[in-house]
Amino acid sequence: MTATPAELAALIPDGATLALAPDYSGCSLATIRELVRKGASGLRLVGLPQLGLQADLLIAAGCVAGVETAAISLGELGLAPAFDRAWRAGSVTVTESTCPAIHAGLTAAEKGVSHLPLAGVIGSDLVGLRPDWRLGPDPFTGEPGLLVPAIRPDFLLFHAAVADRSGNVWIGVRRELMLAAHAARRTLATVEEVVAHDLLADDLWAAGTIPALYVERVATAPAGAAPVGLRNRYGPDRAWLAAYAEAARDPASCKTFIDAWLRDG
Amino acid sequence: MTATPAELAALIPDGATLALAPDYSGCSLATIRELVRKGASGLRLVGLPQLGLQADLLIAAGCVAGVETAAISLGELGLAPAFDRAWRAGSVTVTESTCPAIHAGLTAAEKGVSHLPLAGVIGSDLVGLRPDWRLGPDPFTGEPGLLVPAIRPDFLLFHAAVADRSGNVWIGVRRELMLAAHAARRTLATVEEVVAHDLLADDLWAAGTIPALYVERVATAPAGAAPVGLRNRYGPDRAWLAAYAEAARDPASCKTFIDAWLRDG
Amino acid sequence: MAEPERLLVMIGVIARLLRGLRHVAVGASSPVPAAAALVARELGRGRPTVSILGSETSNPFTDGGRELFDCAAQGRLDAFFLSGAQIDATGAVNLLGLGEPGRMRRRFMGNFGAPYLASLVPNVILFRTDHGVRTLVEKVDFVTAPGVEGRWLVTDRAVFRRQAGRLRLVSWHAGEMAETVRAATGFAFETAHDAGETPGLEAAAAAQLRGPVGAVLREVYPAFAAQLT
Amino acid sequence: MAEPERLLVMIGVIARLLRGLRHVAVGASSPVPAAAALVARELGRGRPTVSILGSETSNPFTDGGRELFDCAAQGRLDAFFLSGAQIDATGAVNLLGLGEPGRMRRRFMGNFGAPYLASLVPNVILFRTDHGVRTLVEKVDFVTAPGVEGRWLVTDRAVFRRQAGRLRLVSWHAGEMAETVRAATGFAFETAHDAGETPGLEAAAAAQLRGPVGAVLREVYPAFAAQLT
Repeated sequence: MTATPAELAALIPDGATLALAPDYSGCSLATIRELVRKGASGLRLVGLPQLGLQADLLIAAGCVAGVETAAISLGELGLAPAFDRAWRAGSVTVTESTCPAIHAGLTAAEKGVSHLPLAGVIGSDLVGLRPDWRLGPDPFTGEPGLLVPAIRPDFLLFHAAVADRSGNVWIGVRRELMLAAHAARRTLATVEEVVAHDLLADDLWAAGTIPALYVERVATAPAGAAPVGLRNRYGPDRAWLAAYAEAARDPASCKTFIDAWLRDG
Repeated sequence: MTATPAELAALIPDGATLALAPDYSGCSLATIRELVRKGASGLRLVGLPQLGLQADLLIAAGCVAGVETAAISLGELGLAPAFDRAWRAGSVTVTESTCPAIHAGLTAAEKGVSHLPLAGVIGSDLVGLRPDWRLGPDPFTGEPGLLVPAIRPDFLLFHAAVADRSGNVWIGVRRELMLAAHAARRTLATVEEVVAHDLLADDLWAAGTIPALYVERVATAPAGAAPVGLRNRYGPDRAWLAAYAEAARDPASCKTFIDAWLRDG
Repeated sequence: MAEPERLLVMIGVIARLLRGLRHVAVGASSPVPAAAALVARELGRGRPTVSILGSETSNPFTDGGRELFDCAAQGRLDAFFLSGAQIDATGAVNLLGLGEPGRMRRRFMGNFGAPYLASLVPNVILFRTDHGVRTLVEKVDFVTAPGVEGRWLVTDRAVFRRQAGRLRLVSWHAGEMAETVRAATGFAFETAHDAGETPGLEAAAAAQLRGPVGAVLREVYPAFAAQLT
Repeated sequence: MAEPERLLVMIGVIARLLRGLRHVAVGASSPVPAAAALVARELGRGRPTVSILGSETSNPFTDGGRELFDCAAQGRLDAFFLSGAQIDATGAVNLLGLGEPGRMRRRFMGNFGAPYLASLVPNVILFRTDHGVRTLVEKVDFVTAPGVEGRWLVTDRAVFRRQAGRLRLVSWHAGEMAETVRAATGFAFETAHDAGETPGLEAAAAAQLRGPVGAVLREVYPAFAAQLT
């Protein structure tokens, strides 16, 4: 039943739109590594609602054509260095957004509608950066209203603690992954372990489970979220992250660092 | 910390809009009984997305002015008899809806927007019964589009298996209650038991928990969902339900039945 | 409800219509479609996935009542089933009531999700286990959901499919003829040029009903399961 | 970041602004507001409820990343905190970058949820722990979120509040004067007629920081917690 991270990566074609979780929500670094290995290119990343290490690694390796996100960073370690360089060079396009606009776009896709109205945001210069958003009077209140289009990623890729043999994946309270799995055309997940019991058979587990209905492939990848860590399982590898943040500032040392990362995994 | 069902009922003023779960999703019959006892009147019920025994009892007791719902019935036992009589007499107004329109209206309230676009439905005569819905070209696709207004109930009332001492309430996979708790101004719940551990401390529980943030009062009511039953805890009392379905056809025997129900509880 | 043999024929017809689909959902109070979907799943070695609303063990949804509807809008639901207090010659169904909309003389349970699912699910199969002139009418009093081209209607007497705007008789079950079906139907219909008797339930399907499918049915529809065996 | 004593003054100011509120959320990388909110909660005997994003133990949300934003739109979030690469005389903040929008010369992390929360949360408190002429400017290059009347700005030197369209100096911390604040600020401002020195952290609040609040801070912001004590 379960696949390998390399098999997941092989399913993602060049040019695909790929939704990725922020560093705190379940990152399949194991599959990101395989995307870099296979020389993926032209990917368009969507942050849920922001992007972190996964995006910076893919950008450093030249796999990315564009990002749509509310933010991109290495968290406490500051700016995402490879992204920052690519942004300055103009080699990666940035569709600027804000967290609730991404949630609304995914919700529109989840519900099969073209758009969703979004509260707030009017008054921000962000609206001027988004010609695909619509401003106009709200048909019910007459007040100024903002409509944001559906976001339907080709793929959602994430890492979680457990799946079962039927391909149901437990995400607990990381419910942005549920929303994204509903919105995305295809969902790929790596997990720490595959358990023998049916996750849908007990409501305690089922309440935090993405049904197999939405999940195309599951791969087993112990420590698959390292070095960013996985909630309740293992923390971030702070030394690795600091070393990356430093090395990635320079193209040559960034390449050396990533080559070593590919070799080690 | 916890209250009694009578205290919950006392919080609901006459004329309030009250969202109620269908029979399979967690019904606080214990509080419904107190609403009948206190002589509640003018209530406007919203089905999540349909109504069952709770609504029929309130209607039988003269507590209800109107309902908005996708359906109202006693399930396998057929039409809701008191509702049917009130509908024929014109003493209860009915705002006809369909399940996804109610979910969409609640989602609009959850997100603080005036409306949500809704897929499908165009072509049904239902649209003609809802002057508050808007038909017009979808601003993104140009296709015919339907917009439904937000539904923001004054109260959500439900019954669940467990709460903790902080007022967090576990609902498992009955996530329509989560949506309704977000959408409603105030949420009241009865539970089988209050547990000592913090439901938010463990992701296994937290994934199916409505945070206390949304819950105004919790009352302990063992067997509080009888006679319709509570998922994984106890089944419906089929004999009681069949007796009610029979008795409620006639106003006099309906009154006798309900009087007995009030006496017994 | 109809004789058990007629129900078995209906189950066979519907199971064949579901072959090759990925995901089929069955609404509440739909034992015949539930049985057919489970038979199709067993004969298809787990395909289609079958979601039975109201079942605690055969319901894979974890996002509340809205999930079935969202799932349909996402294109992840290939088939659903609708009955109706009235079904008309165009394949439209009426779940709401009798009389003029807004001033009905009789009201049934309500429209449920039918107005939505009927337009978003590619294969909506209509069914009635009590084929008669009061339920199968020329025109429904209220259009809960309009008919669409290609839509199937499976009853305890016959199978229809909409072509050129109207339901057309495709086959009649053992014991019926085109004429007996016509006499029991409230709308006029044409008969397909290749119409004939409905094939009976295949032996493999019958075995599933006696075996694993029966076990699931006994959980969700105990009375119906008992009736079949 | 500023001297510990200055951070304590900021915590005291913000904790006082939060008194009597029901629900306060703190974004990621906001240790000073987190400390202030927790102090306010302890002194208010559990009120306000405090949600700290990024904390696994002080985060009550169970509906994913969207819940904070939905919660704000529902009117269930009374206060939130924003910093900004630039904050201007009108109380507008810029989280995005420097230079002309669409052709920026420098980009920071992004707008996060600020464009939305700033317009939906009634009390958005601006903060900077490095008050200076490059961060406090006459006009932001990019309006992540516009300023609104009554908005507070709390820095490591002073407290401002917007009135009549511009931030006005309300108080300066011990060791500052109106003139030293003016010299360190990139926009011109008026001084409130009753302006004076910012009150220090109350003893009760300091005790909370040494006690239960410190324990929570050590989980979420270990480096910051160590700095305070």
